[in-house]
Amino acid sequence: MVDLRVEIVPGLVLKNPVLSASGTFGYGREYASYFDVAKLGAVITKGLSLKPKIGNPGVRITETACGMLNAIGLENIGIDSFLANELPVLQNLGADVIVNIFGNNQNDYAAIAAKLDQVEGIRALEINISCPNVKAGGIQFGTDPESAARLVAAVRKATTLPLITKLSPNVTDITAVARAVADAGSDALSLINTLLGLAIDLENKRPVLGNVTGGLSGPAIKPVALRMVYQVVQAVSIPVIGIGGIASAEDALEFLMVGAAAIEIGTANFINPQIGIEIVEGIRDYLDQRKYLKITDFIGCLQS
Amino acid sequence: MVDLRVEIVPGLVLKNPVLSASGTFGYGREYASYFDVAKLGAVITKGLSLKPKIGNPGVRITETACGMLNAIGLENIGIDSFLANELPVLQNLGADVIVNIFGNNQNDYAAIAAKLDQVEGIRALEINISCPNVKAGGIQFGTDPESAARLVAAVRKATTLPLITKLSPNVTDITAVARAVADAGSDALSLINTLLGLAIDLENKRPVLGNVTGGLSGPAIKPVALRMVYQVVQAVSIPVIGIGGIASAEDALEFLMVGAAAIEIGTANFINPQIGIEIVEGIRDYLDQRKYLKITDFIGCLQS
Amino acid sequence: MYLFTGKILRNRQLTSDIRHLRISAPADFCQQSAPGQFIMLSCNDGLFDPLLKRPFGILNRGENWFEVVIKEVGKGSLQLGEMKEGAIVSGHGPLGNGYPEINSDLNKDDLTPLILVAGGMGIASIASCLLFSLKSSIKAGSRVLLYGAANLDELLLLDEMKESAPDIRIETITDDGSSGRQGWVTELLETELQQYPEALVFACGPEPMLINVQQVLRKVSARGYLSLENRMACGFGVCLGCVQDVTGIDDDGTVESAKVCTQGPVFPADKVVF
Amino acid sequence: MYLFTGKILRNRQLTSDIRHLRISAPADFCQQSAPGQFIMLSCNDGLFDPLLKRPFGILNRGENWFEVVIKEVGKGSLQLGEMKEGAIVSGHGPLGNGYPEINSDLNKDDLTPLILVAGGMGIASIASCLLFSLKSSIKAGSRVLLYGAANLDELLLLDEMKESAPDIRIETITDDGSSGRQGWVTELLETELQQYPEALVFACGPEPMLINVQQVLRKVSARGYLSLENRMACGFGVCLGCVQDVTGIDDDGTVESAKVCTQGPVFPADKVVF
Ligand SMILES: Cc1cc2nc3c(=O)[nH]c(=O)nc-3n(C[C@H](O)[C@H](O)[C@H](O)COP(=O)(O)OP(=O)(O)OC[C@H]3O[C@@H](n4cnc5c(N)ncnc54)[C@H](O)[C@@H]3O)c2cc1C
Ligand SMILES: Cc1cc2nc3c(=O)[nH]c(=O)nc-3n(C[C@H](O)[C@H](O)[C@H](O)COP(=O)(O)OP(=O)(O)OC[C@H]3O[C@@H](n4cnc5c(N)ncnc54)[C@H](O)[C@@H]3O)c2cc1C
Ligand SMILES: Cc1cc2nc3c(=O)[nH]c(=O)nc-3n(C[C@H](O)[C@H](O)[C@H](O)COP(=O)(O)O)c2cc1C
Ligand SMILES: Cc1cc2nc3c(=O)[nH]c(=O)nc-3n(C[C@H](O)[C@H](O)[C@H](O)COP(=O)(O)O)c2cc1C
Ligand code: FES
Ligand code: FES
Repeated sequence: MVDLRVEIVPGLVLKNPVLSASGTFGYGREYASYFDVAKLGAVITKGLSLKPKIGNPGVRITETACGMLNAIGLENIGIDSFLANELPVLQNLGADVIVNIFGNNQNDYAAIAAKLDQVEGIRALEINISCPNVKAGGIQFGTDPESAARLVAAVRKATTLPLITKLSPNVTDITAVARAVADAGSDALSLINTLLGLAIDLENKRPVLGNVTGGLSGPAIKPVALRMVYQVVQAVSIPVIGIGGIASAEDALEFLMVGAAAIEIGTANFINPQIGIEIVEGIRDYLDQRKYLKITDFIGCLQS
Repeated sequence: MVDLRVEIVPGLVLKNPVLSASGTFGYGREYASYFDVAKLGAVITKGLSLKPKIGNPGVRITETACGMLNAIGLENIGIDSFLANELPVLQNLGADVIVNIFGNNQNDYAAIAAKLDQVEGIRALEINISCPNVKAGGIQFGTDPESAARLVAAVRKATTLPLITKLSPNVTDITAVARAVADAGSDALSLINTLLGLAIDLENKRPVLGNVTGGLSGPAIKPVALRMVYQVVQAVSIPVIGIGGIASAEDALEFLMVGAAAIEIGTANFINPQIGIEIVEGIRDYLDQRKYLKITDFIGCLQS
Repeated sequence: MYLFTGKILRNRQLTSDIRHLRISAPADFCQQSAPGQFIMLSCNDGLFDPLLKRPFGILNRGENWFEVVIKEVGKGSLQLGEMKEGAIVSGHGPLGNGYPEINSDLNKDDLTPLILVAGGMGIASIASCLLFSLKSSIKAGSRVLLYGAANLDELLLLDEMKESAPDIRIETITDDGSSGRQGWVTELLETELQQYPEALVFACGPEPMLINVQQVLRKVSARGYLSLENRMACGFGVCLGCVQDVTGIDDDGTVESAKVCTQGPVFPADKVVF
Repeated sequence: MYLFTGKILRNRQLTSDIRHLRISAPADFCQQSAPGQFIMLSCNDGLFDPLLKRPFGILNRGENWFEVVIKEVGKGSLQLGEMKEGAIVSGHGPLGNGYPEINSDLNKDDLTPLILVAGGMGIASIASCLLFSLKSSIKAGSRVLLYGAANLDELLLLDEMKESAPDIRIETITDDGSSGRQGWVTELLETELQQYPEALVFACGPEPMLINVQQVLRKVSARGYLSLENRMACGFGVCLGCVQDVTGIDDDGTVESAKVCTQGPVFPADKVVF
């Protein structure tokens, strides 16, 4: 049987490359009724901030063609409550945990990273510098290579945990941001976060979402995500985690073929809560049938 | 009955705001078997260059979730053949013609604009500075405000025709490019061109498209297009033409509500060759039912 | 919670745009479903338009089937509503917390009077109380359904409810007076509460109606539960798309946000902050 | 060219993944359809996945219906293939240029021998010649269908073709030898051309087969036509997605690109540049 293990960072070996995308997996426990979440490569938590955050008012989600817009606004229970009430549950479930973090400013990011530094049971941090739905929470860092690099350098200093920086697709040249944060000490990159979009409520003459704009996710964005992963893999030498519209093992394999070291499943979790484990198994079957011994032989096998 | 006329530029009044998007309407004549193309606000031609262009080799189109990728590569018959063989046909059909142009460099753009300057029967030029599928053809101009402005200024000098500059969505801040080309003398803007995307052929381990990447169009991109039109309308004082995923009168009305002075229909033409006229009629019915006397009362009526 | 595929066993047209579907389901799912709970449904496996599953109240259930009423308002409900017998749907449920269990022992004298209030499609949720739990526990007079709709045609499932709960009193009211009085269902509620001030109220309907119900209940300090229908992406508590401001879930009176899908859709009426 | 909606009149399963559909259509569409032309089909009006219509050869037609054979290879063909009787499809056609008209006057002695060559699903296009044009113009011996497929099961429509054109000679060949010889259909073509070097050849099938047919034709300087199946977005000449390199459409021998949808799908074999 094919060996699905992937090494994201020296020392951070995941049992397989299938992770849950932040904000689409709650804090993990809800999925435990559907499958053994310990079987995922890792569970990435909803984005966490130093203090609890209540998120955006009004309508927060709306469906678009093969996609959805969300403007949750990074609602979360705050890092303290997470550590007290959620992390232990995840650990009991046997999950490998990656914590997604964000802050209002550089100090916040550094503070939360420092706080998590020595916490037992956290495998890595994913730094969200790309949420389009709140002024804080990243987008202003994520679209400018220099600010992004400064932020990552600050977080780098605050923790010894492996750092995955999550990039925004709402940029002219994602490779510039990618290189900048790689140089600033990020151990890996994950991309893409959502594309900024708008939906209109024609009858009521107003934006559907309370926040006006929202983040576009789902199958609709897969071609853009694949393209960006393809570009970034060529631009940096650190591992890249692919995200965007993945809804089947084939989708996941496409990202891996392009060179992603792992992938995250987002919106598809909402439609089928078991999709995570189905994709793990689908990847295994696909590679077994084709007699791969290790998944790392498949990763990046795109011919050009 | 509601008055559907819109003034795009002083002097350029179109009978209604429904235009065909470049590259999805051929040179117009193919559609004449399906409806009276003179009933469109205008026909925008396939992108034309000084010399004929043969386009990209290999697979040129592929479907994605609620969208499609194309890498046609700006294949066209060249401006001379267009003027000799196609423009007369369009004029016979009674169509209002807007010519979409591109070049390899600034001089090309200026030369083709100059050539069309005094041609009878051309209502305006749409300058494509945003095709993602060829190195020439715009994308390098379209993503940098300064190059875009220089290009537009050069074209501006070469012609007295109204100029519509077509913007790329593959940028961090589309309002920066919009402002730059407005300042450089563009009379109007159209957006969005396609998003750069990639599709993978898993079995053959290679990109589906001969050109590797392609431009994403269709309903999938509508939320991004609406957001960008919304942003640009607020950023500039020249008219904005909305494009991206429009497939129904409701879609078109959403762009108009956000403030677009007109809209272009692209990919939807492929699925239903009569969609253009159906959208004109759908808009008319919608506004008539709501007792609008002129469409300009509806344009920009979004509440915030 | 179960993920399953079921078959359309029956598709009955109630009005031009409302369908009553019976769908096959695993016995465990059926057994565990309670009135006021809902199910997420889709019927286009492998295609992404529509993308998300859609929430519908579980109207009724038997040993190996359940029923929903679907009003066709957009592409998802249209696709589901037009399914033919034999077609396959994907279901995920039962989800959420339904109405609280109430004393249904007819031998007890202190049977709490119950007022069910439905507006429009809210009947899908409210009728579930009559179709699969209160069946035999209605004491004449003490239990009533107040049902408002646009017009006579839009009053749904009356026969089914009467058959299932013969002793229920049903009062209707319509926007156009084509059945019952012309007016709002909350007018009926006020009258009813004058007679039974100690009654428990279950209400489901459009938000303006629920706001009204809440005000009426507050005025007379009556107890009640409201079933909400916020937009949902996941239906099981992981997207935070469906949140509603509520007070005092932790009983300290401060406003916090609750997930309608897992903490609701049925909430104590006095806790909901509209 | 017509845009119309039709109803599935019949859906017959030919193999585990191949369906034979009869669909209602306007009389004008049926009348104007010629062998080798195609139609763009979709069946999910108002939804965008699948997005584009899909091209299929017009296999046969009557007064108010036409037929297609659909191999289920992806989401579009799967959705179309699974449609039940009574379901509605949108059609756009007839599109493209079919096979050239050939002398079909049986009384003439100089009837050109015709060799039809089909590989796999290429039969959908080739069979149209037998099902709705050559019906009664087959002279024993002079007209033959060479038909290659993966195996016996994948040899489609044999009965229909024999019934419609009883005098056609049919030679089959399969990848596994389960019907006819084991081998490639182009082997049969070589043999046949030795006997009828002046024959006209119509061929449709996967690209490798067509490349082979072209080589065989070149070798013996025989005349023929190839029907191509490039990917199409529009099907009527406006997207430039389907182009194929060809020589000498303008007869000057230079390579240019032709739109398969409007200038094809049937091209003179010697003009196609693979
Ligand atoms: C707990 C709950 C129970 C429900 N029970 C029923 C029922 O028994 N019968 C019934 O006919 N309807 C019921 N609804 C409403 C039903 O879910 C919507 O009418 C349906 O989702 C509309 O989907 P659509 O694709 O047709 O419309 P679209 O407008 O195309 O839907 C777009 C998106 O918005 C959401 N949405 C649109 N309208 C509503 C709405 N009114 N409420 C919630 N989400 C909406 C959809 O789920 C979808 O995600 C219930 C809703 C909830 C939350
Ligand atoms: C002129 C013409 C006639 C055809 N006649 C027939 C026929 O009679 N019977 C039949 O079964 N098939 C026929 N085909 C092939 C048929 O169009 C494809 O199998 C079908 O489009 C696949 O769509 P899908 O959604 O199932 O596959 P997907 O792979 O999901 O399709 C994705 C996209 O690629 C295109 N595509 C995929 N495979 C092919 C292919 N082999 N050829 C062309 N486009 C493709 C699709 O049209 C679609 O745009 C014909 C093709 C052409 C061009
Ligand atoms: C409802 C929702 C909430 C999200 N919340 C977060 C978040 O808190 N932090 C983050 O980094 N990304 C968040 N994302 C982005 C996803 O992690 C992912 O990058 C994006 O949805 C694209 O992947 P998908 O197409 O598979 O959904 C959220 C996405 C959705 C749909
Ligand atoms: C096949 C194809 C060819 C195109 N060719 C051109 C072109 O030549 N010039 C241009 O400016 N835009 C071109 N476009 C972009 C469209 O005009 C339009 O901006 C884009 O498709 C988004 O609109 P839509 O989603 O309605 O298709 C092309 C698009 C497609 C799909
Ligand atoms: S619908 Fe996702 S949390 Fe309630
Ligand atoms: S398919 Fe569009 S030009 Fe041929």
